[in-house]
Amino acid sequence: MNLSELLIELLLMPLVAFVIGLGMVLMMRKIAARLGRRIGPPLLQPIYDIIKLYGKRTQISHGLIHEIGIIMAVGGYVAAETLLPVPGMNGLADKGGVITLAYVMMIPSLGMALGVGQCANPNGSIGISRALTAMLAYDIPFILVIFGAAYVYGTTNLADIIAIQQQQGVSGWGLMQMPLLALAGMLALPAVMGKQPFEIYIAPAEIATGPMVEMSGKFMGGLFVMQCFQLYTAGVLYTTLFLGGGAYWITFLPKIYAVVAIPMAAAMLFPRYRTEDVIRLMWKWPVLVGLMGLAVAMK
Amino acid sequence: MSKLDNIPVRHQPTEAAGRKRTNPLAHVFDELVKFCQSRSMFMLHYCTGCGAIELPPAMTSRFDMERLGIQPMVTPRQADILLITGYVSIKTLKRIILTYEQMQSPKYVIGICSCTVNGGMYWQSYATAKVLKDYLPVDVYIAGCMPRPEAVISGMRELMSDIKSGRAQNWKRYYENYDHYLGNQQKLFGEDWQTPTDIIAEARHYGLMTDRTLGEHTALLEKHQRPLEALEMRLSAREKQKT
Amino acid sequence: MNELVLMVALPLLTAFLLPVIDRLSSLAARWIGPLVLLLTAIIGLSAWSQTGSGAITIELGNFRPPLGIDLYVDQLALLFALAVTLGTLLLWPAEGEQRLRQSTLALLLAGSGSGLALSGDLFNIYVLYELIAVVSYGLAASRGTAAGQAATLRYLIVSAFGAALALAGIALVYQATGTLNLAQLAQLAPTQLNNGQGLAAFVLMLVGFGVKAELFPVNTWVPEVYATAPARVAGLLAGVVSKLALLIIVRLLILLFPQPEALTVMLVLGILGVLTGELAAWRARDFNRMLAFSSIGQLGIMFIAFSIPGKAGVFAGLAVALHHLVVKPALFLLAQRWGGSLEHLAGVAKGSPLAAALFILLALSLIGVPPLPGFWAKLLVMIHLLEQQSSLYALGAWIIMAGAALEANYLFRVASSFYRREAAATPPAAHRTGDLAGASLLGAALAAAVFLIVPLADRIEAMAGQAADRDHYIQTVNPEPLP
Amino acid sequence: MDTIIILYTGAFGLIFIGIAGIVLSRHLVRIIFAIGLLEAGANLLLLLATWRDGASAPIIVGGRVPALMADPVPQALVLTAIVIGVGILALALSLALRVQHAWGTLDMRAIRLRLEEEIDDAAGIEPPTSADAPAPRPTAPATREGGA
Amino acid sequence: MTPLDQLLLLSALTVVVPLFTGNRRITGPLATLLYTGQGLLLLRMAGLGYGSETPVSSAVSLQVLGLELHWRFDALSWFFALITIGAGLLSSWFASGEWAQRYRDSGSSLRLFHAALALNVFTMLVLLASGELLSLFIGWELVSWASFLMMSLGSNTALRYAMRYVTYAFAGAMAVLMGLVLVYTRTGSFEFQAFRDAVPSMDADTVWLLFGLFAAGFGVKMALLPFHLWQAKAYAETPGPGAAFLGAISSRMGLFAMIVVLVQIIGVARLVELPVPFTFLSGRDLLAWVAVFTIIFPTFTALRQHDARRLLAWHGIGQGGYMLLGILIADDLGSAGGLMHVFNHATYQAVLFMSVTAVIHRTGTSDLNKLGGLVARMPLSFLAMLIGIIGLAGLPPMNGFVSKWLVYRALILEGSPLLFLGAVIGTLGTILSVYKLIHNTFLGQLRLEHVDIEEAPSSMLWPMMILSTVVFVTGYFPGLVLDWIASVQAAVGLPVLAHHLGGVHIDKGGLDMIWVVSVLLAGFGVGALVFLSGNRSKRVHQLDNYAGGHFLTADTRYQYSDNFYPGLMHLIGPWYRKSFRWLEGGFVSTVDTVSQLMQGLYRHTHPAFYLLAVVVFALSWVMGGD
Repeated sequence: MNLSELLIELLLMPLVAFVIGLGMVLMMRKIAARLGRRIGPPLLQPIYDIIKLYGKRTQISHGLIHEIGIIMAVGGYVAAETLLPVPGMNGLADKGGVITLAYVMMIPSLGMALGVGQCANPNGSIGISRALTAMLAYDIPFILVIFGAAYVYGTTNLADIIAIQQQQGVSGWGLMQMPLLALAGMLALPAVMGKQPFEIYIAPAEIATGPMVEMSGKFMGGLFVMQCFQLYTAGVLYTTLFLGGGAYWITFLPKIYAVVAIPMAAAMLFPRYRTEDVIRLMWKWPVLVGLMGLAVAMK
Repeated sequence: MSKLDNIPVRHQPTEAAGRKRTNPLAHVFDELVKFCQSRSMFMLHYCTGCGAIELPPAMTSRFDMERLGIQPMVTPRQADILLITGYVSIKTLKRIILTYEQMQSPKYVIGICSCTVNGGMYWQSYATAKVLKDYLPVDVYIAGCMPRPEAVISGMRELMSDIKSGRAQNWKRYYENYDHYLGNQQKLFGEDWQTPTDIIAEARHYGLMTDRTLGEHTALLEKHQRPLEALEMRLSAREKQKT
Repeated sequence: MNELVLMVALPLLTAFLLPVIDRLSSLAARWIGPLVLLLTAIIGLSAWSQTGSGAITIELGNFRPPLGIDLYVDQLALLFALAVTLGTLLLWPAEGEQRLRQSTLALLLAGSGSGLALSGDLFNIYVLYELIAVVSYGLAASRGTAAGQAATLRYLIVSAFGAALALAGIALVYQATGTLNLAQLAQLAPTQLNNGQGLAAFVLMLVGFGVKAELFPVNTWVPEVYATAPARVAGLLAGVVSKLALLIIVRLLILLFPQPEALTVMLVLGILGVLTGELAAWRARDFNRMLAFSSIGQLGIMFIAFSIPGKAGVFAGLAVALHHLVVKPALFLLAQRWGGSLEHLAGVAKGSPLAAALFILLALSLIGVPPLPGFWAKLLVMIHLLEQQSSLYALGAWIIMAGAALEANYLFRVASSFYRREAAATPPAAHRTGDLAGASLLGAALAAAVFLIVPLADRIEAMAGQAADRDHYIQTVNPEPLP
Repeated sequence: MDTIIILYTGAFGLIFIGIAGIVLSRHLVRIIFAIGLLEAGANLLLLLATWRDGASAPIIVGGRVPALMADPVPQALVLTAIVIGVGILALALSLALRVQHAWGTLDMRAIRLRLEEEIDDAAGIEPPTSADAPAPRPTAPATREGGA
Repeated sequence: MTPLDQLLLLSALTVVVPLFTGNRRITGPLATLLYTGQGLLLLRMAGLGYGSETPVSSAVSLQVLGLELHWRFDALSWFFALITIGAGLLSSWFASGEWAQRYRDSGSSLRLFHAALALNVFTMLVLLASGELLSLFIGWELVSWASFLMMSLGSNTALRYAMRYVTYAFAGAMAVLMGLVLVYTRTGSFEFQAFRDAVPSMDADTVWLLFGLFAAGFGVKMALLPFHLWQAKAYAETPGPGAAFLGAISSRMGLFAMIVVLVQIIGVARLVELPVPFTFLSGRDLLAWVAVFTIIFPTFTALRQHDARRLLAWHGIGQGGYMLLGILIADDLGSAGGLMHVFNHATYQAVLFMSVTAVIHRTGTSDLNKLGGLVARMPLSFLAMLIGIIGLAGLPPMNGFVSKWLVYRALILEGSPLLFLGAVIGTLGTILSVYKLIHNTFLGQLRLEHVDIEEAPSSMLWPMMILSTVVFVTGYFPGLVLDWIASVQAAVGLPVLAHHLGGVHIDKGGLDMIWVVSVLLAGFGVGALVFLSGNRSKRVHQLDNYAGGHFLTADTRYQYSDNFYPGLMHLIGPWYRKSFRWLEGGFVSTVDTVSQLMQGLYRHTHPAFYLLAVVVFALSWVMGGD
């Protein structure tokens, strides 16, 4: 692959991710609405929201770090998307691998945390404290799953992982090879996405949306963009590890949407978990299943 | 203080806000933004009174405001619309004004229930502010005691069309006529009334200064207000001594 | 070479003449003691340079041993005789009203100590040992307080008990061999003493002479006496007298008792000494008793070291003993003003920085921090202990290690309290120049030893080789065979 | 033969009694006497070292050498030892007298406790008792216990 | 006079010079200059001997007690010496300007501080240069006491913790000495080579014993569990620049010694052959687990600290675990990760301590509940701390990520999921904890009393900025450090890591930091573009803030700092049992009881020892069987 192709890929990948992510946000809201017997937002609602937020006249900033935080939040995910291979585009998959991806995915959280911290609003800090605690909770099963997959496939290169799975068809999928690990990943996924019922960190009525409390206008818009990336990344990563990735968009897209939709739909039905309950839940079942899966997979 | 027939439902754009952009592309862009603004309204419902009870049905499965792009938001920073749902006591009004000033323009105020229009059943109470628009520019009043969810949504749609067409510019009036609003506020809260937000500086920031922005009341305010300047990053303390 | 006899005779003579001299001139009485010691030290030093590496024997009255009494002068004996003289000089205890009596006692100590180091006859050793004991009672009680006298009394009881046991031991030796000359005994030992009776005699003498050497079960007097006696006297007892007793035991061990059980007994008692001493010191709350217990522990290490068979043991033990000989008196000189509760020492470094620094140097060397001499001594002990390939010796090594760790803890607890920011309510007075100078001298010697470690080690090794060589001793003295 | 066994038994018996006396008595004077006994035992042992049944004194009178002479060396030694022993006993008694004068007791246990206290006092160490302890111990033992 | 001699001589000179210049202002700059000289000599040595097979040896050698002492530098020593001198240089620079003045005005002795710092550097160089076990031990002890000197320069609290340190350190040293002597009695020599030759013929028990002694002894300095209690408080209470120096390199000397003895001489392969009885673990696994618990426990202890310096110091302990873990994996990736982490940790830990010291210098406190919002007043210190915490947390693009990545990758290759999990738990805890650090210090509300403070003086900023740059650049181009690491691996006898400037290339998933960081920066650029597409933002005062309609006034404390992670603590709070403190306390009270017993023996009314003596006498009599 020559350099210009690579550069084009690097430009395209975040863009594609953003578009797919918008769809995912819409889907999430639709699912939530349907489960509440509502109609839900119109098709372009995520775009309306983002454009409106960027179009606000007042853009309250609490300082440079507030702004840099948002830039890091968006930029971190833009970079992360290039490490995540999609059909036809491998991007930098061979330069980083899954461990790097997992760590690059923390950069946006760090950025957001910094920005929120600069806002000098304790509600925001409380939200960050909860979000980081939740990260400690879900990252343990998540990292177990990543380890298992990387060990079983014998590589950390996501492109290689996809290739290995696709050689053997559906039976070669991670889901078939290591069902327990896949289950553990699925259990942890809602928490990774930070959606219901694991959104205590934004608890609107209690701490006024936590980290977003002082976010207005384009700051909020940036977080909306980040959310699109977040859902996309979670979906694609899981698909890559366990569902054979995708050779073609036509098979790939249903997979990633399903990966986001299925746990969401189930999780949406649960009441919100308190922070310590998130930890308790995540350190118990997914970890247990994950360890069993590892034991089976490494045998 | 104010007469009943002064309820501003529709406003013509004021001169200061009416600067035209010549670039046609910019025009299209402005239109797009306006459209998006009208289709994505985040509302902060300041549930002061009984009207608040009508909002949950409006948001949940019976009427579902989300299909119109209307979502509840909890902080003034994120909200576009301030919903005031019922009588406003003087103590509450201070918070309402603070909240309004912390909102991001373009911002809109909807007064729900008769109490916000003229004091309603509390018209003779010593403790309530009777006419909301004396203190804040109100975009839409939804009268009734209490208005039904249909009426609320109807009022919202009214506002949506106003936004789309560019008529909903009342937020600018607050800056342009700050002296007037401040005067009314001072009458109610006393002369030492102030909020952390520096409206005059903001008016300058947006280019919305008119001769009505400053006046005797703002002069009174400036006497005791120490404006809160942003804490900019700096490397040494000497800069501060210069200013 | 016979002037060496003066080393013993001169101080003794002066001691007896001192009351007379005092009548004539009190100034002369004040100065004659140190001067005599200086003189004897010079004699000793000149003899040191003359003897070189050889050993000689001096037959008193020209009677050949075993009939006559002889002095055996090898480097080791000479070194200890010198150490006694110089130590007494450095820690000259005479002060205050009792000056005269204490001068007498100190001279007696120096004389009989030198005699003890040089003596080549078992009964002579016993007599001189008793003389030292009596002198030390006098010195220990010289503060005149009731507590001092009570402590001395308790010391005396233990000591008398020990002396009686030692005498019984001598009796057993004499019964087995019929002689008390060390050289002759050495000749006869392999045949006559290499049995149960010999062992019993050794144990009796070990316990008996061990009283002064702070051997484990008979050292209960140590903390009491060191806490009540003047610090200089304590330094003298801990630093010098204990080493003399140790020297006697080692001499006996080498010459008379070749059986391995003797070594084992000494090893076990040494281990117990280290254990009890260091642990008790860890909990001590005043400076003197901390030093006292620590000195028990150190002596324990020496016993362990000397229990290593052969030249290696003597070498290792000597290294530790010589090191302790320098360090402990210096510490007791510091205790002259610092004796008392450790809590009172908080923040003293501000007032007396030199003393605090000296204490740290001494403590570092005591626990064995390289490159200070204490480390090399300890290393030597460790190496030779573990080379024995025996679990008991290995136990000894482990105990020494643990003891050193404990010692580091309690010594540096004190040292760090010196540097605490807030001072104690009643800070101790500053050191007198004499004390500080003495301690500094010893500290400087210690520091100099860091750089001279290589020649020093060689010298001590040679000394140990000589001392550990039984045949050499016999040949040097060359006693007439017993009729 | 029997004599020597009796003598040896006597010597060891003396030593044993001496040790037992030191260990078991609390009264100082008794302890000091026990030391005397111990020393006597040791001396006797030394004498017995070369004791020969029926030997005469090793004095050559008129050039006639007795068939069996006692070894003169231990006797000389014992003489010295006895002198030393007596000196030490005297010293011990004088010290005991001083202690008796100062503290009014000759009970070893009381002396030890008192000694401990004095040392602690001199060093400035608080006694390791609780501040809420019922009552302080009387500092001077008022009792003169342990008479002969 | 070999280059090594010159280096050591100059280093010794650095110790002496402050003693003469004393409390004058010149001391700091002069010392800094001398460190620069040392650095240059070291670099010159790199040209001579570094990387080649033969180490640079010293002309000095001693023969004591028939034991030969000699000194030399190989690539391993060189690598550690580089970090040491670098840390010394920057700490001394940091301590030479306004800080020095303040320190002197507070009545402390600047002379002593600089001398202590130089002494630390010197003794470390001596240790690093050791050519056989005895000189290793001598260097080891010197380093211990030098850092004791450094630690005890602080307050009374510092003195107390320094005391604790010295107790631990000396006990550890005694274990080491025991090990050395055991080796000597087996081989008759202290030479590394003799030891190495003797290892294969030793039986398992001996190797276990040696392993235990050396691991425990060196582990004390590294603050491996359960010997970690001394470190955090001792380091935290050391005067600022001293803490930066100690935190950066001091406890790594333990790692150095461990590499020399356990990896280079005994060999990890031999450790793998040592089974732990009744388990399926090997000796290496045991130590690896100790390393992992050393990562986890101290990190989560750090999470509970509310003093910035203690928080950092506890993390310092935790990070040591990664290094040991990496080295114990002993393949090319893992050992490179462990070694590289030494360098990385030194850089970011120093910058963090410096930043905290700068904050203390300006505000007078390091209590995380009494700070906040300082970014507006000390932006560059903030930047330094930000870079530092990203490094410490091991996130890209800083260098901490690369070393941790190498360790993780090696663990995946080896297939040790639980070790991997433990390491990751540590990283996650670190992220939580460092966010709390930077939030409570620099973010949030600026307190009223801090409104008028200034940025740290330039003498503090320069070292911080230099170190920050190093943290970033070596994260961007890890190949720079990996070059040195490869030589170290060759010198130690580990498999050498094949690397390039951007990282490592492995068929099954490598790492190229140049690409990753570039794309990250580009991503930030895109983010900035997106951000700037909105309207211009307007800065507001911190009190113009959402408070549920409440009017915030200047005296309102509107900051969230104490008990920062209540949810987590609600769950894991009860797990903090202070078990190690309990263990230590239990040990101390055991010693106390026993020593009371021993004192009791000496205090007995009737010296019952006579009885003992009689028993001994009687026994020996019987034994003799007369």
